[in-house]
Formats: sequence, C-alpha cells, structure tokens
Amino acid sequence: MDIRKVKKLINLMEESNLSEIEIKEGEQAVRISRQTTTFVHSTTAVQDPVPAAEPSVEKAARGKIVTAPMVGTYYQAPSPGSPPFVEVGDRVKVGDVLCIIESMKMMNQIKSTYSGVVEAILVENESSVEFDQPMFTII
Amino acid sequence: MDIRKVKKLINLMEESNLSEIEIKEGEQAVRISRQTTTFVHSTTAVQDPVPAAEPSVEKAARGKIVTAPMVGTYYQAPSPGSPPFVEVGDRVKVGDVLCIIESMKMMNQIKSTYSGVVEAILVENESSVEFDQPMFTII
Amino acid sequence: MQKLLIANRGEIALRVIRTCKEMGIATVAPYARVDKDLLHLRYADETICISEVDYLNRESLITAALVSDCEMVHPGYGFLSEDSMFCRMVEQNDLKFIGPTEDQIASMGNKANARAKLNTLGLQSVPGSCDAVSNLQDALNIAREVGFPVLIKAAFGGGGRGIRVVEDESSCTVAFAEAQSEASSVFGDNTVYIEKFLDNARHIEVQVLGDGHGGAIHLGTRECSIQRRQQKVIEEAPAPNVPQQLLDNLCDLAVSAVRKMKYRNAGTLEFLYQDGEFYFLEMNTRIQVEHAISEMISGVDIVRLQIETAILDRLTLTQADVIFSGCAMECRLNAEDDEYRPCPGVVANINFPAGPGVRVDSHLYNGYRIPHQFDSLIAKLVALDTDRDRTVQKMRRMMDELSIEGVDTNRNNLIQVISSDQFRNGDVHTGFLDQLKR
Amino acid sequence: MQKLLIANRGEIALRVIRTCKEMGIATVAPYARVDKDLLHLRYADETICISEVDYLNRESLITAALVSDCEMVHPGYGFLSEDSMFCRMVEQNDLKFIGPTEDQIASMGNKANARAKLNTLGLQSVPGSCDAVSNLQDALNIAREVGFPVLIKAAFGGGGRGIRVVEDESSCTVAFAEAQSEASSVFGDNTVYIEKFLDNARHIEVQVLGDGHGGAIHLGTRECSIQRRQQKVIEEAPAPNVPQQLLDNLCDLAVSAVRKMKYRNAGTLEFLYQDGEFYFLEMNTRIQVEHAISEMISGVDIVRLQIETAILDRLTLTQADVIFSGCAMECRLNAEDDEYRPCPGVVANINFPAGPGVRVDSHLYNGYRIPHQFDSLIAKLVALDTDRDRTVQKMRRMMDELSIEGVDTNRNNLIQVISSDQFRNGDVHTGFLDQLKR
Repeated sequence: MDIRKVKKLINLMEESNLSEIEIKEGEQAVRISRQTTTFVHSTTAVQDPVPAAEPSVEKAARGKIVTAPMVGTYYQAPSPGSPPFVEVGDRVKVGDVLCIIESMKMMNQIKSTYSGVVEAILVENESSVEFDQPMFTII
Repeated sequence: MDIRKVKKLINLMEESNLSEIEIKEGEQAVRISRQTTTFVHSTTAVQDPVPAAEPSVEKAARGKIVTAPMVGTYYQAPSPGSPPFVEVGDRVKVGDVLCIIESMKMMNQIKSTYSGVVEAILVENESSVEFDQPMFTII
Repeated sequence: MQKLLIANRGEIALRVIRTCKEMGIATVAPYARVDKDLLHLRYADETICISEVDYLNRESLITAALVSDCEMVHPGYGFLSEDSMFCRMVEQNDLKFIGPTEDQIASMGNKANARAKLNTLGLQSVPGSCDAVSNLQDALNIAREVGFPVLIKAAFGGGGRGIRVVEDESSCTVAFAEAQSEASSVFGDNTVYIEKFLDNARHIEVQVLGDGHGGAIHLGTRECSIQRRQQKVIEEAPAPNVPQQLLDNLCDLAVSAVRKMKYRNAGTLEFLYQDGEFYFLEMNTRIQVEHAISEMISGVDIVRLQIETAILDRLTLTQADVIFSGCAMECRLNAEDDEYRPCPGVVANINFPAGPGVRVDSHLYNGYRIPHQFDSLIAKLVALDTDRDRTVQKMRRMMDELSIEGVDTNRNNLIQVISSDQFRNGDVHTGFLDQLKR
Repeated sequence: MQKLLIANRGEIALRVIRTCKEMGIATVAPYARVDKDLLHLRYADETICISEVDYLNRESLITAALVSDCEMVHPGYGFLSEDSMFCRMVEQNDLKFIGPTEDQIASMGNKANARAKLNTLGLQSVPGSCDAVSNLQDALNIAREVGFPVLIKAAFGGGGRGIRVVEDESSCTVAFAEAQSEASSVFGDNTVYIEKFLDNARHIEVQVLGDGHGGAIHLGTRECSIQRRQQKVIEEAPAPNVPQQLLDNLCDLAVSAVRKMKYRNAGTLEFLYQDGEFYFLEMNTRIQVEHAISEMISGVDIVRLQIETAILDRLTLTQADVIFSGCAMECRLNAEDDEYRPCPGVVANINFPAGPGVRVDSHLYNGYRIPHQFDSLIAKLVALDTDRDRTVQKMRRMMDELSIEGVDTNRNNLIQVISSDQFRNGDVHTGFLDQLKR
C-alpha cells in the first residue's frame, strides 16, 4: 500500500466532505472514515491569490459593462478637439460607436453591444486599456 | 506491515482529524481509530501490528500506558533465562519494576507509575524502544 | 531605466523577470485572462491583460509594449519566439527584439533551407535531400539512395512536429502525399524534405550566441536524447560518452557556422550523433527550455547575455571567459498522467528539492490552478555536481524530496529513467524512453 | 551500506541528509517529540524519538546510534557539536565522530587557551592577555597596556556569548568580578581573558579542513561583519575590499596552523580585521551555518568532504583541486520581530526565491509549526553571481520574491541592509547593524 495513495484518499475525502472511504486493490484494502462534524480546516486549503485589477462587481451587477476587446490607447472622440462619441447620460443603441482604441497605429471603432443609457465612462481619454478592461457601464 | 507506515498513517490521521483508518495488506491488516476527546498517546501507540487487526489504540483508551522514559533496548527480565519481571495478567503496584532499558551499557530499571493489572505488553524482548514509546497497558 | 516586455508566460516569463530585476530593467508582463494568477505577474513592474487565452496576437503584444513605453521585447520560447513576422513588426515599431534578425529566423524556420544553408557553412546534415523535395519521383530516388527507413519532414515543422516515418518503398507514395497535405494544413506550407531515419542516434545540441556582426561563442553541448513523442524530457550538459575531441570539434564547427551567418543573439544547433558522426538536424533561433543546464556548467546567465547583446549590439563575453565545470542535468516535470495526457488542476503541498547544486525553475505555488490551455511543463528540476555519477545521484535524491499534490505528474517516470542502469551508464538514444516503456 | 546518525535538528539536519542520500549513506534522525513534524524526518531512513524537547543528552543520542546500528555521528552545529565529552563518548562506542578529536575540541573550546596556542602557531591574536587572567591586578595591567576599551571574555564562552565591554579603568574592578562570576554560572568555569576592543573591526573567517595527520586545505574566506547582538545575519565569500595578497596570506597562515595542530575535519578560524591587520579571535571546531557560501564559490560540498574525511581518514581534495569563482552571499532569515524577539507560529504560503545562482536551505514547509524552544533561523537565502555587485542585486530580487505568512521575519531588516549604499560599497564592520538601526 502506497502511503501517498492514502494521503490522496484522505485529501479526496476532505475535499468531498465524506465520512468514510473503503478501497480494495486485489488483496489490499483501505477504509478511511472521519467525523465530519469536527472537521475544521483542510490541510490543502486553496488560497486564491489576489488577482490583478478586476471589474468592480458592484457596478457589474447594476449595469451592463462594455469592455475593451483589445489592448491599446483609448480615444473618446474621432479626432482631438472633436466632441466625444458619447457622454454620461447619453442614450445609445446596439452598434453605436462608443470610442476608438488605437492599436499598432490602427484606429478601431468600438461599438456598443447593448442599448441603454451611458451610466459611467470608466477610462480616461488617451489612457491605455487592457483586454477586457471595463470602459462603459450602460443601464 | 512496516511500522513506519503505521506511524505515518497515524500522523496522517492526526493531521486530518480522522477517526479511523483500516489497512490490509494480503493477510495483514491494521485498523486505527480514535476519539478526539480521549486521544493521548496514539502517535506511537500501534507498535505491534497483529494480523488480526486488533486496534491497540482502543485498548490504550481503556487503560493507563507506561511509556519508555528513554531510548534504548528493552529487556523483559533481569538476565537472559530469568523469568520476566511481569507478564500479562500480573497485578502490579506503583514502584514495581516492569522491565529494564539498556542505554549506553547502563541497565535502567523501569518502574510502574500505576497500580493495576498488566493488560498488555506492547514491546518485544530485546527490541529497541524510543522515548515515550508505550510499553505496558495497565488497567 | 530600460523597460522590457515579456511576450510569454509560465516559467520562462518568470525566468526572464528574474534576470531583468537583477539587471535593473523594468518589466511589462502581458497575460491572457485565464493566466491572471501566474506567479510572475506578482513580480512584473506592469501587467497588461491582452486576451482571453491567446499569446499569438502580434498586434496585441506590440501594442502592449508601446502603450507601456518598452524598449525591448523578449519572446521566450514557443509562441511567437520563432515568428519572423513578429520580429519584423517589433523592429518596425522601434523596439529591440531579443533574438536573431527577421531574416535569420525565416531562414532557419524553413528546415529544408536550413539543412542546405548549414551544409554550405561546413556542417554535414543527416543524409537525405539537399533541399525541399517537390515530387514523388525525387522522394523515391533520395530514399533509395540513403536507404529506408526515411523520414519525410515538413519544412516548416521542427521541434519534433510534422514528421512521418516511411519504412519501405511500397508505403512511400501514400506517405509522401499525406506528408505534403499534412504540412500544408498544419504549417501552412506543403514543402517537405527527406532525411534518413537514424534509429539508434543520440540528440546532441550546441548552445551558441552571436553578436550579429560575425562574432560568436558557444556554451558547450547538451545531450537531449531522452524524449517522449519527440519532446525532450531529460537533458544533460555536457553530452556524456563522446570523445572530448569530437565535442570540441562540434562546438568549433557550430561557432564557425554562426559566425559566417552573422547570427545574432542566442540559438541552438541540433545534431544527431551516431557511429561517431554528427549530423546537423535543425537550428532553433531562440532560448530553449533546457538552457539552464548550460548555465549551470558555464556559470553564464544566458538571459542576461541575450539582453546585454541586444542592448549593446556586441557580446559581453569571449570564449575564453567561459569556463566549464561539472555535469548538469534537467528533468522536466509535467502535469500529465502515465499516458502523457495533460492533467490540469489545483496544486497543493508543493515540496521542491533544494540544497547544494540544486535549482528548480517553476511558476507553481500552492493553490495555483494549472490551466488546461497551455503546455504541461510545471517545473524544471536541475542538478549540478562535479561529475555525472554524482549529478545522477543528486537528481535521484531530488526526486525523493519532490512532492506535489492535486495533479498527476511524470515524477515516477523520471525516477524510472534515472534509476535504470542504462541511463546511469550514459547509454542513451532517442528511442530510449519508448524502449523503457515497453 | 553505511549508516549515519544526525545529532541535530532543523535545516542542518536536512542539509546532512541531502548529502548522505547522494552518497548512498543511510541516515538515522533522532528527534525531540516537539519536533516530530520536522521536514528531514520524512527523508531519513529511520527516525527515533529521544526526548520531549532535548538534544543535549549524550547518552540518548549515542544509544539511538547504537540501537540503529550506525557507524557514524554527524553533530551539525550548536547543541553537542563542540562538546568534547560527546566526541569522546561517540568514539568510545566505536562510532566515527564527524569532526575533530576530543582533544582538539577541548583545546579550542577554551578560548583563552586557543589564543595562546594559535599564537605559537603563527597567528597573532587580538591584543590582550596571553592566556587566562586570574586576578584583577593582571587584568588592569593588561588593559592599561593595550588601552581601553577592552573586552573581558569567558574562556568557555564563544560564538559571541560571555562578553563584557569595559570602557575605562574605573569600571574595571566591578566588571572583572562580574565577568568571572557570570562565566562561572553560565559556562561552568570562571576563567576569563582580556582582549582590546576593536570598535571598527571586520569579522573575517577562514574555512579549513584537515585530515588529522598534518594535511589541510582551506576553502577561502568569509566576511561575517553584519551581526546583531554578536549573531551573524549576513555573510559573504570571499571577504570584499581586502587586498587579495592579504587574504591569500591569511588562508596560508590558517592552513599552516591547522596542519601543525594535525587538525581533523572541518573548522573555522575567526579573525578581526582592522587597519590592514588580521587578529585571531577563536576557532570553531564544527561546520558553520554559513558554510553554504564557501560551497557556492568553491563548488565543494563541505558536508560530503566531512563525511569522506571521516570514513577514509584522509582528504579527498588537494588545495589545487579547489577553484574559486564568483561571489556568494547568505542572508539568514529568522522568525523574529523588529526587536529580534523570536516569533514561533505556523507558516503558510511560503514563496522562496529561485532561479540561476539561487539556493535556499530551509526546513520550512506550508503548515509547519515553528516551535518556540529552538533557534529562530528558518531559512538561509544564498546567492551566487560572478561579482559582488551582481550578487547583491540578485539577493535584492530574491528578497522581492520571498514571502512567508504566519510568522514575523527579519526580511525587511535584511532588505534595509542590502539596499544601503554603505553595504553595497562593501564598507562593513561589526558595528554596522547597530548603527543602521539607530
């Protein structure tokens, strides 16, 4: 009987919150049981490391988020000095241009995937955005 | 059955807060169970893995344990050929010599710290014992 | 302070960051969203999410470098590291590409062309076609000339991919057509070439570094014959059981060739070795997974040398500066089952070996979830000792210390190999692992 | 197969097991019950519980060696490693003691005697008494001669313990009486001796190994001036900013002395260095915590050399075999708070640095409970690079990677030291840390 296997079994059991495991391999057999009531913490507790900037869950819950489909530089307007494509409070529909993301000197128009009112603009003009970064909240 | 494995199993059991482990290898089998409330000496309790899966710890829980106060070689009798100091079923009182542990050619008489009947002798003659290893159960 | 973008992930990204930090170079780590928990992201000066799961989008990577004001891009290995278009785009955007020129990548990327080219530079290739083979009749003629079995290889394959064994003349017709069609569909180009199949050969390679102007050095040889499905599993440096004179000749020839190519930055020339002869196989124009063992025997930080070469446009070491000592060995620990199937999962209770002469390069940490989308390599276990016997002994005890819970690994396979008498005697060849498994 | 008992615990026990496994030597690990979760117990071939919390019981350790059929005992450092009685008892029981002879331990254990002895062997001591000082008048005479401030030291102290600073003549009377009384109560012997207090000195030491018959080699110098409360915190090899000729002379003198002593096995001669002169301080007759940095610059496994010397009764290396290269540095990570108070606890989410030139010797693992009864050393972080600047840079990035939860450590203190300009310039002395803290 491999001690390693037994350890794995115990981990399995803990993870699965079982009270008993019995295993036979040919002439070998293992039975493991435990009292679930006294179980406090697992030896293999999985820590979730702090992730990089994540979209705010609260905002996400209250509206729909338009995220950046690519990494690049965010422009609010078609050219410097022009009025922005959209401002907070504007009503937009699916397909309306919301902004431009410049990537490799290419200007990519980003269109709304939702209809509604622009609740918030989450990035600053000419700042860089990363993939999946929230840019607009639309409610 | 390797005693090392049993020891590891018990450690595993402690760490994982298990109440019972049973293992069979061919004709050999060990079942270890514990109640968290009465758990005292189980790290080294199962030193004699008998084929018939006799849970020593249960016995331990029912009696008082005399453990080895030092590492050394265990002798059941004052000299080879002499009758043992005690046998299972003997009645002993506090201060009675139970065995000898040889350490550095010194013969150390080990005296009983309990009064009662010798329920079990957990070590074999001339085997080595480690510190705190259970040697006798007295009820 | 200079800034470098690492166009890669996992252990090699971590490896590059470590050297950058020591050099005082800031790092930018682009990452796919599924990789947001990668260890090196904790140490990078900046991180930029570039995709859901993709590291092959050239525009995204270069844009990430541009928006973060990088001056340099390190491609690592795999992904875009041997993509000449990526190199070109990097340089067109006034970024330094830490690797060879676009033309050198393209030239060596076509394996049929590389054979022909390095032949003219003094390295004999594995017997076979001089260059690409475009029709069946040529294929048959060459195969007859060198003798069956032969390999039909995709010119744009490489690294063990796009290879077809042809046992005899009767199967050649079908195999040739299939190889062309497969090359076309998998590598986007149906060019193939033919090599004699050396069934008892060893895979031995030479680590080189060029300054791009005709200067070059080598960092010795590596033996990489322990392979599963043409992927390396255990490597060691230097190659054992080859007369020193032959190894020295090989290194000299390799350096001579890369000097003539005016090769820039790090590269590896791969050879087959059989019956006392070396045959050029292909050239990898990037740093390799197994670079660590060359670092161990030479004391040279290859990533540092790569970056210094790119920044200064010259080599900061001469051949005389490189002093070799000892024997180094690497075992690749993969999250895979006995059938080499990848085993993603959450790792726990990691215990890596340590102590004198031990190096473990790994991006794992307790609680890390190994994603299923990428390579199964999870740790490089590297040992250095004064001679091969001791190094093998050290690797053996490292395996005893190694434990990881949560995923299956090839640990037991590795132990089986390094414990075998054949391996301990240094009696290895590319079929070793298949024979051991049988 | 030979078998060795490790009369120690923690990282050094693990260190010894690693080499034993590589040498094919079986190991027996005696342990105190509070230490049952120590990492090295997983790797030992046998484990024997010997006490509740004690590693100083000679009989228990030797009995454990005897009942498990060992041939050898490695004492590690601390505990009984410099106990001549333990050495004698080990040898009386036909076990090999991996260290010097009983007489050599006893002779060097008396620090007053060691000063006198090594003076006769060509090493000048720190100015002070020739030998023990038994009365106040002698003490005053010597102090006046060498000039205040002076140190009154317990002959059986050592390793920074049992030292009293006397600033001027007026406090000498009381100090002498107190020093004698303290020496008597703490070290069991009231013998004291006097040294001039060198307030701007550096602590530099030489690693030696002798064959017991007049043969000896050195493994270079170590700079150990970064100390807190006379305990070393950061060490490096070789000692920086000392003319090479002086270091070579020092090593030659040290080897010459240990040859004349017919010294056996590993030892360290400690010196103070001030104004271009080296002054002998004391000799440690065991392996030291900081041995790893000498291993890194020499490529020699000192524990292996210790064991080979003990088994073969000769040295397996000559001085010519030892090639030094690079600069190595060690930071001792302690589980302690800012006031150097030990912090026992359960460690979690350990992340140790790795990569080229990095070695971490530690017995920690996630979930391990650091007991309060022993030393607070939890990891030795060791860096090797081609020169001192790079080594410091490497150590700096190692500190960035290092993280441990569950206990306080001196990580921030270490970062403060290695980041300071003064340290980076190699401008260190034994008062460095106290000044930095102020």
